[in-house]
Amino acid sequence: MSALSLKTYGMLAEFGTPADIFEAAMRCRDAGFSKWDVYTPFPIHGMDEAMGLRKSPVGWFTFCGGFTGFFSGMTMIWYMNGFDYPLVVGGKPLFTPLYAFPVSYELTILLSAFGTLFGMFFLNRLPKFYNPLFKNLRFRKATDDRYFIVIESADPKFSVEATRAFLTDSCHATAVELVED
Amino acid sequence: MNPALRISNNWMAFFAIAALFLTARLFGAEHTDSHPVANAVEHAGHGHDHGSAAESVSQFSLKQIAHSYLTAYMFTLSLCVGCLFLSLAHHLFDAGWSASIRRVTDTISSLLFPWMTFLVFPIIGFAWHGDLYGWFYTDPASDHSLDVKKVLFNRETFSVLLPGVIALLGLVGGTLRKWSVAQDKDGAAHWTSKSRKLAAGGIFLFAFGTTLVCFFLMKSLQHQFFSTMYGVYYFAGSVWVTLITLYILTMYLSQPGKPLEKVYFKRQQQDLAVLFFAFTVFYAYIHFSQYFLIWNAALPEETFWYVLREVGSWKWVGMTIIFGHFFVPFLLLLNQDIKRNMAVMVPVAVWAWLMHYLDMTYNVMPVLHPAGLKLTFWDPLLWIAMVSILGALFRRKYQTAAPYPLRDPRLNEAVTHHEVPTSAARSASASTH
Amino acid sequence: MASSSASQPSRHPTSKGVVGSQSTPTPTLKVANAPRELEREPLVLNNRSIGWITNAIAGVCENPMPMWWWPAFILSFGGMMTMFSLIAYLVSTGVGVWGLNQPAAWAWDITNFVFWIGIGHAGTLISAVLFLLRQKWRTSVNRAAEAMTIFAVACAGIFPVFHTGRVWFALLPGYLIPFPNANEIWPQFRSPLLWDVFAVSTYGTVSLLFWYVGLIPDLATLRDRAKGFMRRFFYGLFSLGWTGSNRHWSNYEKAYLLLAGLSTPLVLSVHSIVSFDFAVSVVPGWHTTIFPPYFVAGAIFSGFGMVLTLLIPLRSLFKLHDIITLRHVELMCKVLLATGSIVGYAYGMEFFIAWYGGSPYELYAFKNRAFGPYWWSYWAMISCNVISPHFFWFKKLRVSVVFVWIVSIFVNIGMWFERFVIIVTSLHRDYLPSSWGYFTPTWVDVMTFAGSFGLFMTLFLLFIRFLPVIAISEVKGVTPQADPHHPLGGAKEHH
Amino acid sequence: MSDIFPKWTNKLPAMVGVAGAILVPTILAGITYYFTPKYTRVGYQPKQPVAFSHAIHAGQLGMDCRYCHTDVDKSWFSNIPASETCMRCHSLVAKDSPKLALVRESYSTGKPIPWVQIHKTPDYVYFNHSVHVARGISCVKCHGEIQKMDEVYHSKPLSMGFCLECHRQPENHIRPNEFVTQLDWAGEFDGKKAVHDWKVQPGISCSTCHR
Repeated sequence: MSALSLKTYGMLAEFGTPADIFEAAMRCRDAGFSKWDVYTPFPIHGMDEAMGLRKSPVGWFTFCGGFTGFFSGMTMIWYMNGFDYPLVVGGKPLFTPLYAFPVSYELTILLSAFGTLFGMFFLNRLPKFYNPLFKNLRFRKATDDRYFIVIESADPKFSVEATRAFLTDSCHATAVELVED
Repeated sequence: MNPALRISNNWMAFFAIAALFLTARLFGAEHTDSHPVANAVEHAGHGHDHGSAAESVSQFSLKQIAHSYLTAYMFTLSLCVGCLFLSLAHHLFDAGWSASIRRVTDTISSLLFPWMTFLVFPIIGFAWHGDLYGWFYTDPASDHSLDVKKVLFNRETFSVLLPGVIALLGLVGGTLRKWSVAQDKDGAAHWTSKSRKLAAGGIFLFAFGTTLVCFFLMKSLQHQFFSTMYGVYYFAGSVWVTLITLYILTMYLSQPGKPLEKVYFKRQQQDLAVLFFAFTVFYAYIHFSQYFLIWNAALPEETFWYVLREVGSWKWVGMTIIFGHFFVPFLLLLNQDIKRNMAVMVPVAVWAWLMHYLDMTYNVMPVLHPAGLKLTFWDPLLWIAMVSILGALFRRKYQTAAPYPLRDPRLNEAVTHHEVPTSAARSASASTH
Repeated sequence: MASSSASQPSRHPTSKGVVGSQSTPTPTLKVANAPRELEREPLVLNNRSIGWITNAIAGVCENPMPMWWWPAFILSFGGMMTMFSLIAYLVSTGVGVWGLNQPAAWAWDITNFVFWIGIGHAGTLISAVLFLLRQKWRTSVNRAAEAMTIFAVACAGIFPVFHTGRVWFALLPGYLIPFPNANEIWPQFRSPLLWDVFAVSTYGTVSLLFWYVGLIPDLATLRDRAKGFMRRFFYGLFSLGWTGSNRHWSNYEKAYLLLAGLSTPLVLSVHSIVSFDFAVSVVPGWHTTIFPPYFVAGAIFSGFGMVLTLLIPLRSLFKLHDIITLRHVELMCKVLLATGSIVGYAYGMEFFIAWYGGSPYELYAFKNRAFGPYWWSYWAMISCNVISPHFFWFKKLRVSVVFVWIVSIFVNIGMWFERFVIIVTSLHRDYLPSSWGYFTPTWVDVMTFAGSFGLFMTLFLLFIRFLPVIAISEVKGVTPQADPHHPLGGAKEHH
Repeated sequence: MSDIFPKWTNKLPAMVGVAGAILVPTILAGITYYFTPKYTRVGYQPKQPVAFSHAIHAGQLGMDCRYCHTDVDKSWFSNIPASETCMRCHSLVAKDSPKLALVRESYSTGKPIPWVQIHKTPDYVYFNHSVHVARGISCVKCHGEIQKMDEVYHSKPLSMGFCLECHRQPENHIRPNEFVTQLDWAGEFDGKKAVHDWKVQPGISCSTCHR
């Protein structure tokens, strides 16, 4: 197995319906695999629980972005209009959060959005242009209307025969094949 | 329900009002022709140091009672118009998830007629008596801002139009409820179609009616002030407090053994909390915009309203509203899971009631107590009394029909509007599909 | 943070997610189905399969463009080039080539700016607000509407930027963008015009991000179907190596939800801030507190008008009737009705308060709008914005696509006039009759505005040519075939 | 797709990130340095029609600035001397020098010498020489060490930031009135006191300069 695993990336199993892959995902979860994933053309409701995934932490990136945005906005405006070059305009105070609010608000949103997007990219390790799965022609249907499970050979519980049998017999995959790295 | 108790509910309102007048009389409140309220407004309007007339309002005076009563009334009215809006919105949006709580909103909004209509008469009485609105006894010839709108702002129009509009709104709510109850029997689609048509017209009546009512009742305390946003502002706060009230009410009603148990689920409750969150932001947006635009333009004919509310402790009331009405619920409810956490949501609901009451106080009371917030025992007393009356009336009326629209065409969606079963719950729920 | 990264294996593979793991009481209540006439129509008609959806949508940008596309593109491109030439003319000659001058120092430029920004708002509303409200019908129209948003913001930006005349000063660091500079000056944050800079640029950026995030899975679909090298390379590049991994979907969906949650207050703030341009002033007819929500409602109103104007031909030309159904058209008509009514309320409230407030200047401004020299623009606005949406109370009219299309154009016209009315009628009569004037656009004004439609349509036609016009993965996700607990999704009865 | 993107492309995002982290600050720093008068204006040294040396006249000979620029303390404008001023000396000194041919020609025909202007504030800036000179702001503050220049060049940026620096803290730049034209003066002086006593109130609001 060790000689083989240098060349194989994992075992690819194809499924025909969301219900089938949902069932299979729960079996994989319960079988105790750790390096495996489900590939679907659209997010399937409840799949996170079926796979036993934890809640996505993207929200923290958003929060940090927003927090930075709001306070950098307020600080910037205080520094620029209230401290570094104080000018009285329109009889308004040199600094008050009131007039600083619109811009700080926009910066909150802007940096939250950046935090969200780049946080998501970071968590998903994207962009990742090369992926062994892309070499598999069958897998191209993963963005169309087929559903796949890949159990990676790096998983400690992986073995070519047993995993193939597990995916075929227990999970009822319609097709199972090895993917090379 | 005990018939004797029912009667007492029925007449509670009458007794309460009678007691108010009596108490005030007993403690020697007096009515003078000088109309200190009017004077206070005028002085405040011109930015002068107001006379001592308003300062010396005795806590047993009719003026104090009138203002406390008005504040309490505005609070309860909020709940009724908020529910009316939700009922109208349900029909207009052809919503599904809210079908199971629609009987609740229908019932509360139907209390606008006759009960809330009836409860507005003391306000009209106070006004005629000279205890509330300065413009009631101001000669339009001496006041430009009153003169221009005397077509609308005269005692007779006020006294007829105000209860009339509230009654009309109540009739819309009552009719929606009646048709929904009728549908319980035959399940016919035409009730829904009719309700939609009524809601279509009703939403316009609601928009203009609510605006007029809050202009008449609250804004006209300082009739010189004008803001196009004011109606939206009252609407936003009303729906806000209504949503959290419904959240708690429906949570109670869906307890095991309670009538909504089988048709109302966590997901719908979460939806109410999400809407409450949305209105937290919406209210802040509306109020901030109103303040911000007035602050920026700095026109004296508008700023005086806020200037009066930045005197003494009113400034801190304002700050409390900014933080308590917006930041506290906003930050608390950012997290999705919190929206189902009763240990948080119940205190938030209590807090929201306090905040909305404070918001109404902020609108009403500075006219009477320009020096700062001054609470008297009337405020909690009348507030609790009025909410209790409304609560009792709701309870009575809610029991006269099924607790939810039994054969509503969207009820099916509402009862299936719950989480996609998790892996654990799935095997149990799979059989129902 | 890294340990919880989704591409890493979860440390507790058997642990269940936190969301919704508390089991919900299963309804034992049997409720009758809705009467036949009140049944909801499905979102995708004719029970189309998942694969059919991929083929139908991806086919639009994979097959050669139909014949009409080329003349449409050439015409739009010509319009765009006209606009660019006129801008070059303006920059080299001076901003005087536009007709605006004292007292109407703002006129067509700001009208066009607000008009285009408003158009954009429907895209964000559909993509973000309806997403938060779980209105699943949005999936059929959100992609095109978001594209429209971005193109509209691009058109909008042109007008205020070139109104500055010496554009390089607007773009140099330190003038609009806070950046250290030799003049040691900072932008003036008390000015609503600067708020605009931040609001519009944030809006453009976030809309672009949101649109792009939505596109990633669909670009992967196109990549996997692509034949030629160029297509494979570019779709491959922009899809960033998306595989459809559920660990990715998990973060992706959260990010999408958050972006929707951010876009919603953003879209409210953008047009509110645009309204501040007017409302913080003391100009009669401009300074009114209802402006922020009223502008937002108007923006959504105009935006939905434009969405309908674009999508009704699109669904016919590309035979997408099963995905953009009559129900979608009907629902959008209802949004028009709702926002049109809010706008009507605001018009009424403005007039009412002008009377109620007792300020003679304010009242004059409004009387002058309706009966002054620009009366025709006011009544054009009223008839297009207040009257025309009320046809949509009738279902027959809501599902008549030709009628809807015509009304949607009237809505666009009406909302352009609304901005024109607000801006020009309030300015053209200053406080002193000696400062009165009458604004007339020059041919450069007219052609620049017409050319901006060329820019908009050029971008939109290129979008149709190269990108999926409907969100493929999202439409799939709302079909019953995608639900693992629905018989069509393969769920078996467990009895 | 993996035949299009080889394995090393997975390192691209990190590479782009690092490159961006270096490039973006570099570009911004470049803009702040190169796009400012400090870079674009300082050192500007046009060829003048007459090889007049300030180093000889103002430095070596010690002539007062006001001998030629007579109105600098009375007018907003510091005048360029007429040919007559030159000829006061040069009708006697170096009177046949070929270098002065143009001066003599100008003197006889009345046509001015086409000097090339070096220091120029934009039209939207209101600058008054007399108010500065009369309040102890030396010529050297804006024009540099003219007394050492054979041919005058732009030595200070004269950007708005340059003006503001002095307007914000005039006490660091002010000197006794009698030494205003003594360009190499380096004495001790209580600037703060002078600012107070002479009521020096340099504005920093927009309308101070942009009227």
